[in-house]
Amino acid sequence: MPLVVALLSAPAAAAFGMLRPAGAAPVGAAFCALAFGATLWGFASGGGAVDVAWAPSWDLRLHLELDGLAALYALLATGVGFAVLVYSSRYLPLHLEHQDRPLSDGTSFYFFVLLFMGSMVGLAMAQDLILVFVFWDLTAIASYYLIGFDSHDPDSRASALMALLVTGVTAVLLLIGAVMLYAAHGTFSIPELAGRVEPGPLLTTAGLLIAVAGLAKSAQVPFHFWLPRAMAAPTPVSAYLHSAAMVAAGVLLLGRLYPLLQKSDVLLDVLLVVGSLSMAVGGVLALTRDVLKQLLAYSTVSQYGYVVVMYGLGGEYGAVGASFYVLVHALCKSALFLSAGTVTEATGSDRLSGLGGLYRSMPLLAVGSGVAAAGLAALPLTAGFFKDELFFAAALERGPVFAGLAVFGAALTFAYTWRFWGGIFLGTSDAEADRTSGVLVLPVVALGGLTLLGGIFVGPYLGLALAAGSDSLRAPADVVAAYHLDARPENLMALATYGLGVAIVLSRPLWSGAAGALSRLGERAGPERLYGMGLRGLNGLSDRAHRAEARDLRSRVAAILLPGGILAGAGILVTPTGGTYRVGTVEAGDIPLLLALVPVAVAALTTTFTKRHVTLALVLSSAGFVLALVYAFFGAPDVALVAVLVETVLTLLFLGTLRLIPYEVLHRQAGLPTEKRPRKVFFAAVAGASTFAVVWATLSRPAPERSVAEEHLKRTPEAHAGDAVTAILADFRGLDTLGEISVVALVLLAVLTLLRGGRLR
Amino acid sequence: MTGAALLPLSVLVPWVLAASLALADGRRPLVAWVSVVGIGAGFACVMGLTFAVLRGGPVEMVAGGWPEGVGITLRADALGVTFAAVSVGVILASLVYEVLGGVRSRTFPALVAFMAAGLTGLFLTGDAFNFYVFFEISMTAAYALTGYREKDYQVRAAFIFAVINLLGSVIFLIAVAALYHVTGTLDMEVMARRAAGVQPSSIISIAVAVLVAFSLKLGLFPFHFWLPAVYVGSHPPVAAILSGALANIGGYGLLRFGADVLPRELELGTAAVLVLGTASIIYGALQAISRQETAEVLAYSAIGQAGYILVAIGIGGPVAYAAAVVYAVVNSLNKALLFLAAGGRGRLVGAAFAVGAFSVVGVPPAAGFVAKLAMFRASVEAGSVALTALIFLGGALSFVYAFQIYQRIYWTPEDGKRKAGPLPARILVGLLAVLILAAGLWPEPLLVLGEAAAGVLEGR
Amino acid sequence: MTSAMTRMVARLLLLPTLITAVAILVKGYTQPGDGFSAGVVASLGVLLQLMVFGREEAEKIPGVRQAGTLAFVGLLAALGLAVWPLLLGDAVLTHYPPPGAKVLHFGTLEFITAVLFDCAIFVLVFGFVVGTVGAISRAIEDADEQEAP
Amino acid sequence: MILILSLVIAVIFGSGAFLILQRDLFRVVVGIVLISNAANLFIISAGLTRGEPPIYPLPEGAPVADPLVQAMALTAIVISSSVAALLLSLVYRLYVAHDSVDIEDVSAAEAREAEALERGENPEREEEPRESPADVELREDTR
Repeated sequence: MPLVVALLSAPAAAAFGMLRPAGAAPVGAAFCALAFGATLWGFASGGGAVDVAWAPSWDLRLHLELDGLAALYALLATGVGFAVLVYSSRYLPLHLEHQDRPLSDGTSFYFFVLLFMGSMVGLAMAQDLILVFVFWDLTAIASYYLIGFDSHDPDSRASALMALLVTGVTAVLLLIGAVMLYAAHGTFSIPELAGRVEPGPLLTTAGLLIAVAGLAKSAQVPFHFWLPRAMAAPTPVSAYLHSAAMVAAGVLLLGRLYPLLQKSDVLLDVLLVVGSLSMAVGGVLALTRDVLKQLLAYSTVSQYGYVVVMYGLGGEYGAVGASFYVLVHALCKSALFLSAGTVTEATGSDRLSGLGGLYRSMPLLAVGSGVAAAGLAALPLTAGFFKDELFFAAALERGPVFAGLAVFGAALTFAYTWRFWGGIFLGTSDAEADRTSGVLVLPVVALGGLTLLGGIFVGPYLGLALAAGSDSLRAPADVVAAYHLDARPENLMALATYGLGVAIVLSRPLWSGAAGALSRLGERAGPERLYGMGLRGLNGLSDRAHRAEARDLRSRVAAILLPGGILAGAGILVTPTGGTYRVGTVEAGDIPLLLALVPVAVAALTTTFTKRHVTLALVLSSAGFVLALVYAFFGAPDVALVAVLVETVLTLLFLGTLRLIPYEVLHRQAGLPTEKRPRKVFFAAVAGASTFAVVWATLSRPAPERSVAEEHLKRTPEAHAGDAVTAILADFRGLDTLGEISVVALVLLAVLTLLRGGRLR
Repeated sequence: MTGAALLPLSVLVPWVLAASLALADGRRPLVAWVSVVGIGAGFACVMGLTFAVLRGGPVEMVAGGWPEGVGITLRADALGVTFAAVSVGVILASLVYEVLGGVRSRTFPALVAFMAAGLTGLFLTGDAFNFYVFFEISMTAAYALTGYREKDYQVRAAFIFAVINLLGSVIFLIAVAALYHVTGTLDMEVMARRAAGVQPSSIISIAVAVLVAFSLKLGLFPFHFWLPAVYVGSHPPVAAILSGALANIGGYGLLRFGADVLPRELELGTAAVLVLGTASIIYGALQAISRQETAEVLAYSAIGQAGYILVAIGIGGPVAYAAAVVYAVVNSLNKALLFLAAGGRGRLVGAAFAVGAFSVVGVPPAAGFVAKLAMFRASVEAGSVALTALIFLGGALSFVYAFQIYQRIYWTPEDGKRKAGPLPARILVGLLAVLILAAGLWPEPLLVLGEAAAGVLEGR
Repeated sequence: MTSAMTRMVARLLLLPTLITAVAILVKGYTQPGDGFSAGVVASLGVLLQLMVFGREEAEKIPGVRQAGTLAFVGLLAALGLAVWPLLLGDAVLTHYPPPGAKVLHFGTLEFITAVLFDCAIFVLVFGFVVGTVGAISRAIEDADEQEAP
Repeated sequence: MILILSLVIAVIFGSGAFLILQRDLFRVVVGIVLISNAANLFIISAGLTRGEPPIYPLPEGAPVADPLVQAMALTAIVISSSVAALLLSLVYRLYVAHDSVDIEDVSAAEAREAEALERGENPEREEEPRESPADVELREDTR
């Protein structure tokens, strides 16, 4: 039900948008709200599942289930989607106005945003790996078009291509992993697979492939580079796809397949390493960025690093914590993205360095995004506090090293969040801000409010996360999150985080050089550069290969003869040749045949060095006429007769065509030296040799069975005929003749087309 | 109507149509629409036949009412009808497209009808020599069609096409005659039975000739050098026909003569087939990447896509053969859509091209993903890591070329010179795209066809 | 251009070639030769006229001007023979009378539909040869005209 | 005999292939005709029996030539020669277009165009074809 609403929303909004460009946003938002309500209602009333055959030949099922994990992500997709759509209804017209584009261009924007929402809901609910893949790629398609929304801008185009390449190509790995699991266990269904898979190399390989797809989608190192580039999209898109939804799809996949993944320690370790790296790289780079959306993008990389680490840590705290983290992060991060958009819209500046002190002119926004920032930084009284609490608890289970890592990561978050919010709203800079529409502020406030609400009543949020975590673990999870005013390790770690975070903020001069160096190193030798080099390299390689392409008919022919000959040779090599070839005997009756064959060969050879065209035509026809003689000696008078006649007509046509071309042209051509370069002789020899091989091998081994021709001979009287050949042509195999004369007629049609514009007369 | 009635009609309807159209001036709208209706009727027959075959098994008819073997057997099995249906469908769509835009040659509709007749005959005949004859009908029609519109480069393309493919035809003819000599029959079913008893060294050379002839047709590396010039040179609907319908001969021929008639030799040549296939996949995709002209990208893409079909044939077994059929069908539709879309402009056409591009790279919900899935199933079940990796690599490269060219055409400011083309033609392209989406969203019919066709090959 | 002798011989040859063609066609079922050979022979007779007397004169022979059309009429006739048995419920391209039935003879000419099939081929081939050569000769004329206006 | 036949067929095919590799378009056509001849000779020699013509009354006891290959050869001869006619008219059209019957001139024209394509230009493709005489005539016809 929610899925139906969600999937319907995109075409509905597009249809409305086509009628009235302004209608797309409200209709989309209404559908969004409806889908949100349906999901909530559906989940509250105990979930619900659809499981029907999709493609029985391959055991594909349309298996969708609104379980905890699905509900969490579906609510996020529709809820944040609603906020973003409301925001866009004001933002997008402004955006289009800046670019002198018609309002109607916005329709496709809404179409793809809603398509994205629909596929995200579907992805959340899908329980079949192929179905997951379908929705997975649908989100990639929607994202591709949204990033490339400003398609006139080369940067947008390149970014869209990059996002598509990274997420699309890695998605294929998901497919391969799914197929591997299917080949081993005979099902694509995730619940069934969860019951069947055993730890082992197969699971590790397949799981690794699937995990790579998930990690790339969640912008984890080393695939993280596409996300900052994807910021070329309009801000609402960044707020939605690239903080709350598209990137969340990656960890959703991890959560969905967690029952499989957790059976392999290798996989969990990989998650830990990749997650930690992303956390660190994203965090540090976020500290170096000046452009607002870039900062947020790297922060997202880092934040999903946390989630991945939590899945890697595993256990109840890991699984539930990851889900909770995704939920809170989505609320906070989309609020921050939207704030960035509003600020840029109001001031015209998208860099920290050009901003500051905006709390005076935009107090409401400052509060709203302040709460969201506090949530991200895990301050108490926000839902964010609990996300870190669960994270710390999960890390503690694993040991002090991870606890330290967790504190370090959280401190980085604290630092760059402070940098972001403080940089915009505090300070003394005198950035000017226009009055902004309330529509650009309210969604931020609402999202901030939700964060705050979660800090006070954590129950519903945690309940959702618990349900989702239980689905990942395939076992009921029991985790509590509450404020404890005591000195338990989690609280101490939180305090340490704040302290370390403040220290990082204050010690900026100390580390900014090092961080900048890391950033530059990343630019010079990082994966993004590798991607760029790879793409350019491919294009260059392609150019080079193209220059080597055969462009001349002669080389084209040679390129067929040579490999053909090699294949024929290989064929002979791989088969036993002993006793295959026979020389045959020459009997007295064959003498005339032999005498006729020799001139044929001579005539054929003569054509290769005849200069004048007319002579060439005559030599050719003489070869034809002698061949007719050969046919006669073979006991084939019909063939001989037709060969003679055909040869006559062909010679006439040949001479006629020669007559069409001025003598000088022909003479010049004939005067050119016959190219007897050894290469040509070689190719011709290869062709002759392969023909020889095929023909000799064949002629040596006539069929031992009775030929069907005997049947033809016997039945000729039944066809009321005396000549078996004529009977075959007109009756037994009349269809061949019908085809043959059709070719003749076709040639006439073609010749008339070429010479007479297709006129029959 | 029953299958027995539909079988001859499927071939004869376009054939009679072709002969009649030759007498009329195809540029007149009336004549052009008559050709559309006629090919549509032929298509309906083939579709009816397809259903009949899927429901009731193969349909046979011996021409002339003679016993089997004496006369020529028309045999419609799942493999043949699948290819026939797709090819005629592509021809119909391309013809409609051209008719909507205005036919410019008297003979165009007749040539297209001849092509349809030749192709249906070729896919539905059970006789090796008859196959050659139908092959020649469709090839001759193709030579003439390549020159359609008669610009210099089109005539040039037609000449290259004709010379190279005549070479291929002769090689194939030699193979057919050789098969007759070593088996004493032309009926492919009997031939398949008898071929097993022939001296391996004799028949392997014949198998090589068959492989070369059809690889040439399919445009596999290194037999592909004619292909870009021809696809780039010909008029878009003609290119759609050539790559979407005519090229099916290659895939079908390899399946029919390789997997069906000469399975032992195919197995022996697995290595060669796989090398040719993967080389085509990589080479075609690599060449396509930096090409500027859409038709050229599509031409090289066709080489790469043909490679997948060959790889599937090389892997062998029911899953792989089904994959080959599914891939060939989807590839036909993709190529038809892309070539037709490349001829037009505008938002609808852009969307259609995008659907085609997503289908080529195998992104759902476009049908291409079903084909890719089939390929991966085949390669994974064969247990070959290298093949899976190469297929993956080919797919990754196809992402690059498909979307580089897509962005270049549809995402850059339109240069104004481009005309959007008539609305009905654009709608037609849109419908093709919808068809491809539908086949991806509900892949069951495609899979059933593929499995039924593979069943034909395994049933022997 | 051509001597009176040649002209006379050419004129004289036309009828015999046509008769030979018909003979080949009629005898086809008992001896070598069929519609195809007959068509080529007949068209060669016409081509001789074309070469000796020029296109205008040759086109006075019935069927020469309409050669292209004739070819397709022949094809249609052949196809008709293929389709016709379907209406009677037989296999495609069945010839009548069926095996074993009595056949009317008129000399070597048998009244069977296979002969009609051969006739269709005859017409088609005649149309093809005359049509193709005619198209080339027209092209030669056009080229000559352009050279010497 | 088998060996000799195979050799002759191979020689014809090889000569044909050699001619296809030449730069003169006419030679290319001759080459195609030659390789078709090779194929036809092969078809005939691939008959399973050799002997008297397969014409009733059949000679008692003596071997009769395989009629099926004869029928096949007939079909193949007709097809290949008519396609050769098509090739000839293509050569003529190429001559009209390039004023030459040299494949090098033709290839040069192709290469020029390919280069233009590489530069992203689209020299002759864009403009609508000029009105051909046939078009004009059509209008008269329909009037």
